[in-house]
Amino acid sequence: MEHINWIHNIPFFSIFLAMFCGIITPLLKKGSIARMVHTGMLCVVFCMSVLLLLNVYQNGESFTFMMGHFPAPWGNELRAGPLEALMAVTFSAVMLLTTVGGASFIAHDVVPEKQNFYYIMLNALFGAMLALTYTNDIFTAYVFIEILTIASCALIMAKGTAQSMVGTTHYLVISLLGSGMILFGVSILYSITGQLLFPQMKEAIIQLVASGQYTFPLLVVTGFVFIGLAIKSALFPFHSMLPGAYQAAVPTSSGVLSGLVLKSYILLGIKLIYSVFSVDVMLQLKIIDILFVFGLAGMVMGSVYAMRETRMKRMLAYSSVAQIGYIYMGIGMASRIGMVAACFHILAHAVTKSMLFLCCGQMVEDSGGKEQIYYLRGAGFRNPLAGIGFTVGALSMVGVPLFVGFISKLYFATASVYAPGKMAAVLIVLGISMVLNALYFLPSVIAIWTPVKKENETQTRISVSPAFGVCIVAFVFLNIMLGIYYRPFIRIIEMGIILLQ
Amino acid sequence: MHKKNTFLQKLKAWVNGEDTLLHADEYIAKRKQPQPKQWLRSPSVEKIKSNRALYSFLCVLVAMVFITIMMVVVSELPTFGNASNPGNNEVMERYLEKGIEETGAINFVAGMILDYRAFDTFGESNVLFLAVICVLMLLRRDSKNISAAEEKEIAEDEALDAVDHKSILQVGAKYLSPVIILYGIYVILNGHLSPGGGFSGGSIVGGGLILYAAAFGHQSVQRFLNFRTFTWISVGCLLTYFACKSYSFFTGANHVGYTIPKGIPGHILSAGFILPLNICVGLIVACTMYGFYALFTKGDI
Amino acid sequence: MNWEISTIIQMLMVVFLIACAIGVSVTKNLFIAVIIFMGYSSIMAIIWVFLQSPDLAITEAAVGAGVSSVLFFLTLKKVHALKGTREG
Amino acid sequence: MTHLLINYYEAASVILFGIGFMNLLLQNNLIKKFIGLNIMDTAVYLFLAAQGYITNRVAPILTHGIVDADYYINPVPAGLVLTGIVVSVSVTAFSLALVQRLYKHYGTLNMDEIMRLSREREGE
Repeated sequence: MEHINWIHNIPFFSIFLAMFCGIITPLLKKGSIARMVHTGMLCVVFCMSVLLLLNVYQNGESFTFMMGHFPAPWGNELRAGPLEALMAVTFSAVMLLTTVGGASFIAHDVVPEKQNFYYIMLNALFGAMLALTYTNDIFTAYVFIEILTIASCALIMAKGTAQSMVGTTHYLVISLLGSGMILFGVSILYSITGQLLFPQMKEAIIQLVASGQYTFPLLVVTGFVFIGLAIKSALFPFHSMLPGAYQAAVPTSSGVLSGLVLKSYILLGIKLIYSVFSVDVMLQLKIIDILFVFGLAGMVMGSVYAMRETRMKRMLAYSSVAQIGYIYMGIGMASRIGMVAACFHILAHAVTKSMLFLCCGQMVEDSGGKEQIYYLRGAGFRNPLAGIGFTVGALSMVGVPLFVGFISKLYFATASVYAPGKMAAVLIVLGISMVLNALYFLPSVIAIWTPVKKENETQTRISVSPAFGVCIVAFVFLNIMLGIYYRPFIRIIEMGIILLQ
Repeated sequence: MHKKNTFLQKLKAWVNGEDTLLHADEYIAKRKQPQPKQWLRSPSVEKIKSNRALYSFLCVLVAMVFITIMMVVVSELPTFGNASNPGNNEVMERYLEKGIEETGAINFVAGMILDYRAFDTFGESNVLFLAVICVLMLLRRDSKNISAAEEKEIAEDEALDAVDHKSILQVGAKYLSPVIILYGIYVILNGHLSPGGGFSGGSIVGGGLILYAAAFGHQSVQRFLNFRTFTWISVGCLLTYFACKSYSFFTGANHVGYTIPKGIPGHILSAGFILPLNICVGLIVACTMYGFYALFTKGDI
Repeated sequence: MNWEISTIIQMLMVVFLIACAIGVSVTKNLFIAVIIFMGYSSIMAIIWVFLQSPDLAITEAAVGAGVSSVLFFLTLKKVHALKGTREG
Repeated sequence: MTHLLINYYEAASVILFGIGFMNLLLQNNLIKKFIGLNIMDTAVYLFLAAQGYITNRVAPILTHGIVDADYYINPVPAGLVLTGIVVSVSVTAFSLALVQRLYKHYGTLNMDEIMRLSREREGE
């Protein structure tokens, strides 16, 4: 059967492999075996995704994959192109480094008999993220959004403390509100277009706009879907769920949730903009400008909130709010280069924030479980590796050249030139936001490298697990590599976006 | 002048570590005292919530605005029950006209969710599986989820159960639960022929099990459904589902041979994979529903 | 707009649904709220029969009015909000 | 206005969604919050199911051997709602388990109270 194109099967294989590992994990007796299965799955998916990426990039193509025996308007469909493949590579790589590096936190914080449940959730979460990345059907997207919601709540509550329960409840209520909005949007969209698959929907919407039918419902629908996605991805006015949840969760969960889960919703949003609503319609409906304004507000307000915070994990959570603001600002510029910058920032933030959460978790653990920045003084000397990781992450977030954060900010600034009428706002807010970033990240970096002269400080260096060390080194390497050798990635993203249209 | 260099002071405090202060709490309390940036403090959600009346008013306002906007939308939407609405298009026509020959199911909804759009349904059964795992994580007894008071309560409840004869419930359950379970099995097995299917039938079976457990105690159900069998049934069924669907997706997408006999439409043994899938879903759902009940009452299956 | 008897019945049911929803929001007693919600689900099941979706009707009757109410009641018992068990 | 009367299912579902939304935001009690969430979900399902209905047609199950798309209603929304109901019962079970766990830790169902207690404990 030489006519089977195995490369085209990769999206299907990766989603189903992740789901399969999730399903069989309850049968495994020990958490350590579950961890090995999870790690193995991530490695396999990573290799497959790299293969897929190389292939689609060389051929410059995107393809659809029929899920079942029935072609597009009747059956489900997956779609893969350079952008999707790149995101799958990023998701699997960051997830691999985060869960392997954070394995000691899982072993420490989660009760032993429930550790394999935690790995079920990680597997399902990963499968759902891949499905959201590859899907070409809006209702499938909704179902997998729900899986993602449940799995992320489970990751937050896995610690089992009272505080984590409160964080989970808050997170659950707000995410369910978001899912409700998305579902309502999907149903109205179905009622006016009669389709569920992206390409058919796009045709129907273009026809509706051309004929001037259902203009107001279309506006409301777009608003609903994007407000729902904004709630789920914690865009500025809807960010209240993040700090409590990330503070109370296992550091590994915080890293995965902040670095990847929020991004997969945004990626879905980008796919919707290009392959369902199309940029012209979005511009005509002004929704994209609203996203732009909220993105700008988030950039400033997230940083302001972060400055007022004395606890490090909450500070990082608010910093995520600011970074999400950056991404929405890029989307809001509605130009191709703005979108490229936004996608590159997804990469940059995923690589950086997961590392920051891991290092922060390690330093907090070494400093006796207290996370006020005051107690973290000298943490860099107690655990140099975590300290270096945190410093690199912070510098990258601030936008120091050589690190990946600088490149995305550079591209945002470049993109603003091509966005008439938005240039001044982008540049001013970008400047303010970078200064604010520096104002809260640098003091904490200085704090962790301040020697403590206390007499009762008998703690010596704490031995780090080798896995953590390897992962932090890999993260730092990735950060610097992406900061220097970024052109191919930009090219891949650009090609992906062109193919998406 | 004092107000202007607060930030510098803060930075200095951080760098120097303020060793004069012995306790961090004092230090933090002191650091929080000067609040020069009052204008930056946007009304946080907690603050609005503390002002209950304002918060309620805002919520009602938001909901009213929402309802008004949506009413306008509804008044522009396609007419209810009209045959020429956008939703009634070629997609629906194929499901209805070719459904029987392509899926073999005479219940078109079953054919649609288990064959045409089976990926969604696969996701859906995973949601259910994840939910029961979440409830297990939350409610199963472990070192972090145990309290003396609750142990006492459960012991009391069990003691009460032992003394209480619950005659009406037991007589009712004795005759009703087999009938309910039988009906559930009927609904599962006829999923492709009549309304129902794996999910509804499974929850009916689950309801029957719950009634039985409520009347005769958990021990009576535990004889045939303990945690081990629960895991094996759920995982086994989900894996069967997974295998069937991977086979059908793989063969479908790569256009290689797919030879599942469809049978004669209308017969019980027909419709290819739909019957086994319904049975799998039914078993999972029945176990899950009973599992929810058991975990909610005594924290174990 | 034809005012057939079935249309009027359906409209009455819809009004009943809204009344139930408001009732849930106003009542102070959790037990009553759950009972009203149970009624809401049962009416929803009947509405689905009117909308020619028997699959949904069976599912809603088994899940909405059956299992999920049981779950709500069990939770009420656990949080000591049921009279006649333990009151917190 | 008359269109609203004709589309009465959609209009009602919008009102129900609004009520559920208000319950979710306004109610302090967690159980009522989650009932509100359920109402919100069922409202969307009602909306979706109403899209599939066509006057004077029958349920999508083969009757009298008639294979004709003009004889049955649209089966797509029914399938989507079926999926949705499963999702919402899963979420309900999960959230109720969460409520029990919160009650065990804090002894109350009032969300504001829980937030306050959690902040106090954290401050210690």
